[in-house]
Amino acid sequence: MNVKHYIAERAAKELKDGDIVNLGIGIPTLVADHIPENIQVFLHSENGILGVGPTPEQEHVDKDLVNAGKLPVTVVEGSSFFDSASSFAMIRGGHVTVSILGVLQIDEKGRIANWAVPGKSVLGVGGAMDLLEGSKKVIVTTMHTTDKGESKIVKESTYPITSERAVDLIITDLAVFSVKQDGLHLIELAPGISLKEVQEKTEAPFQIADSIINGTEVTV
Amino acid sequence: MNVKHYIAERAAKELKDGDIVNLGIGIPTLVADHIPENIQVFLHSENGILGVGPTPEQEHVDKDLVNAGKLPVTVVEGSSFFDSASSFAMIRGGHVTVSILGVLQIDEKGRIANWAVPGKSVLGVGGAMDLLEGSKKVIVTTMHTTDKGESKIVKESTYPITSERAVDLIITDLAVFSVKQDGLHLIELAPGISLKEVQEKTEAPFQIADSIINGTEVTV
Amino acid sequence: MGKLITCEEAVKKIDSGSRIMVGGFGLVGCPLSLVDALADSEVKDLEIISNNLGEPGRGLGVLVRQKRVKKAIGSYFTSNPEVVKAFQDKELEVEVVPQGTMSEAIRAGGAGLGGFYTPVSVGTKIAENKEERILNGKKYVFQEPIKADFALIKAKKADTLGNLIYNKSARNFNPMMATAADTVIAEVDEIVESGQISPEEIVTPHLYVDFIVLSGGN
Amino acid sequence: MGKLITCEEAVKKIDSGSRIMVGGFGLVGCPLSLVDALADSEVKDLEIISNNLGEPGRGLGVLVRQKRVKKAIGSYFTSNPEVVKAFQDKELEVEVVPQGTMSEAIRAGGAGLGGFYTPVSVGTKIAENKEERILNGKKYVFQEPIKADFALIKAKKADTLGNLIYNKSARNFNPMMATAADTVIAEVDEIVESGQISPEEIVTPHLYVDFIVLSGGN
Repeated sequence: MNVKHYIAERAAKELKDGDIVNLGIGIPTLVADHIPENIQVFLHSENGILGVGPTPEQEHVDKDLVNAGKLPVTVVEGSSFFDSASSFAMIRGGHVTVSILGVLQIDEKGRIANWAVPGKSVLGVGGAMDLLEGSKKVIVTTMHTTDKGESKIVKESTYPITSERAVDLIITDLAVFSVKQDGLHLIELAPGISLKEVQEKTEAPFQIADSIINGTEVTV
Repeated sequence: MNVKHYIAERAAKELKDGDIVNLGIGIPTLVADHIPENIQVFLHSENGILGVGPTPEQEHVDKDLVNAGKLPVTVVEGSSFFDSASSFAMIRGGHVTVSILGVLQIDEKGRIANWAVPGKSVLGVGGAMDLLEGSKKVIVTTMHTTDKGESKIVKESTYPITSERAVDLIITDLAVFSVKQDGLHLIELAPGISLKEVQEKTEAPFQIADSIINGTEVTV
Repeated sequence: MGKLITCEEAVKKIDSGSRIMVGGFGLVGCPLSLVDALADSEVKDLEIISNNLGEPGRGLGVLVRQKRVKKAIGSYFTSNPEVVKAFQDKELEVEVVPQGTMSEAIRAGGAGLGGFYTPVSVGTKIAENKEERILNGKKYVFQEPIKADFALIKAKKADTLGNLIYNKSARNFNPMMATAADTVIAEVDEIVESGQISPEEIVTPHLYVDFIVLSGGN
Repeated sequence: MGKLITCEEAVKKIDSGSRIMVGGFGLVGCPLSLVDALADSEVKDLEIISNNLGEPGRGLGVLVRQKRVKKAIGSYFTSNPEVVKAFQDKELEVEVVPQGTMSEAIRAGGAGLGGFYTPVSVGTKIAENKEERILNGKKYVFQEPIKADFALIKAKKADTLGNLIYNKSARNFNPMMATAADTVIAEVDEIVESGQISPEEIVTPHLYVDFIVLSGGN
């Protein structure tokens, strides 16, 4: 399986029956393909849809029906449409259960940067800050390192942060970290990945769950 | 004609084609019966209706369709229903053209009291303050004096005011006053009413329009 | 998902001392079956957020008569003389908020805002203890958001997921209250299959609704 | 009432230097016929409030290419490289507002509020010049309402009075913008007789709509 799909599949396992889920652009979008069959979740799109369905065949594309990435979508049974103010009231008001977002960097406190590049003028933020602030739970899905091999999980972010709010879970191609009050906790290694590799490729300090130290950690 | 209907009819003459109109309880409610046939106005009810129609016959009463006075109403063609927050957003946002309200007292600046009695605890305000604050134009319809013969148009209100905002026009059974920056201006006498009577029954000071002084004032 | 429960099961979730929003403009749009079930329960010391407190012995007026209401927040209580009497007898605490400010504050509660500035009530007795601020040359008062432990609302129709539509002027405070409480229980006249209400017509999307009860059901 | 006019008549009402809200999320729900008519007019120095500025040479992107836009307020301009270039060349002033804060600020403008506190953007670069305040132990930033001289919006259907309904995700910013401008011009695909849209379904009541134009009409 493609490594991005591996990350998406792992993230999908965090979802529970009845969850209201907002998926960001990139790997998060792929999560929709991996939702376990025994649960029903509802995809929220901040441009005003609850109940986003699969991508339509070319001949069924409706120009008035797109997701927040401006890509054509469909809707499922029981869906609803609403205006942007109502949509963000849902997000900011804590009515979205889980948001799964992409990132540029994550700092040692679990705060993320995913909207702006340092030194450049800011010309776009979209709904990133709203989702991070308002969602009950935030999961980050990302490649562990940049294309240049640099750790994306850093002591201090070199990019402007998106929110003071830390995310709850970080899922990469190498590992899963839980974010707690005292920082990052490595709770899971991807299949075939060693603790040593994660330690080498992670700039930020992190604690290691007992299950991994004892070698009893089992990949889900 | 009943004197209250006279006041209501006079108020109805202030309305213009296309106006969005909110009618308070009491004499204002009667205005609906006197809207000139050559204009179309739309009645707004703050409990969530645009396009209120006449009172239904008993057998057509719908318990879910009432006005802000909790009395059964109907709706006209092109009406719409909305929630209370949306309804008051219309009012506060200046989208209601004219509100016609009843009063307990009016002070010399044209500020009204119509919600509370002095010395007593306040147990109700409803939408009175919102309507007074937000409506583009506010017309007051009232008997000139109380049942005891005391002037309702006073120098200083003995009742708590409803808003710092002065009303625009005061229509009583005796006269019509326009409210300007410098206070009240008597602009019209009711048929058969003398300037002297209005002067005797009005506690607040007011200026007199030239047309009345010259005797050229013609009742509409 | 199974959001459908009985009125009795619904009120069992509510403890004494709870802060409860109840929809309706007087009796219109008030979830009367849920209120009746509350009246048959043992809960007391309730804080009720509702535009009014019903009529004597009707709607929320029943709870007033039973002395189950400790405090009421609303815009107009004068229409129920028993509320006035309970207040005078110091059995009931009352907080009066202008109707537009109240509906906006409930919306703000559901929308995660920290508060807002409204021009309504500036310079009046109601604003006496409120923060006043001049913005762009105009006076405003600060209003905090209003939230609750429970919202008991009334809709015309639900689908099985919990999407709601309302009936005429019975809509009033219900859609905002659906957004502003930890647990939202909707009383409806009819339940249809999911997909039977047009996505364009849905007023309250299902994410706001925790439980559904049928009017007259028990 | 006669709210129906042509796109040409509509844009004649707009002077250079106007502050204009334009509906849409990208091209979806953008009143493209009105934007085209603006492109054919002589107006310039416009201040545009819209989530984006279209795509290169499409939608509002046409006005950017024609250098008619002096300032833009929105949430995401990066998707049009010509906007980025115009900004770098100092031909275009840009103000970025988080999407939820922007939609709420437009709603607040239409609702007569003086501003509100939102937790979104606290502690970020975007909040650097904003008033921060702690309310009930949580940090918020103050946001002023957003209003405009004109709103150009897109709906699916109008009745002759000006009541509007929208289509799917093309609703987005349009209903709020309809409330927050001095003059509101709605571009629609279809006009029906008054009474042909259910009172329960109407999203924008006619009191918000000053003029109606037909999509593709001129």
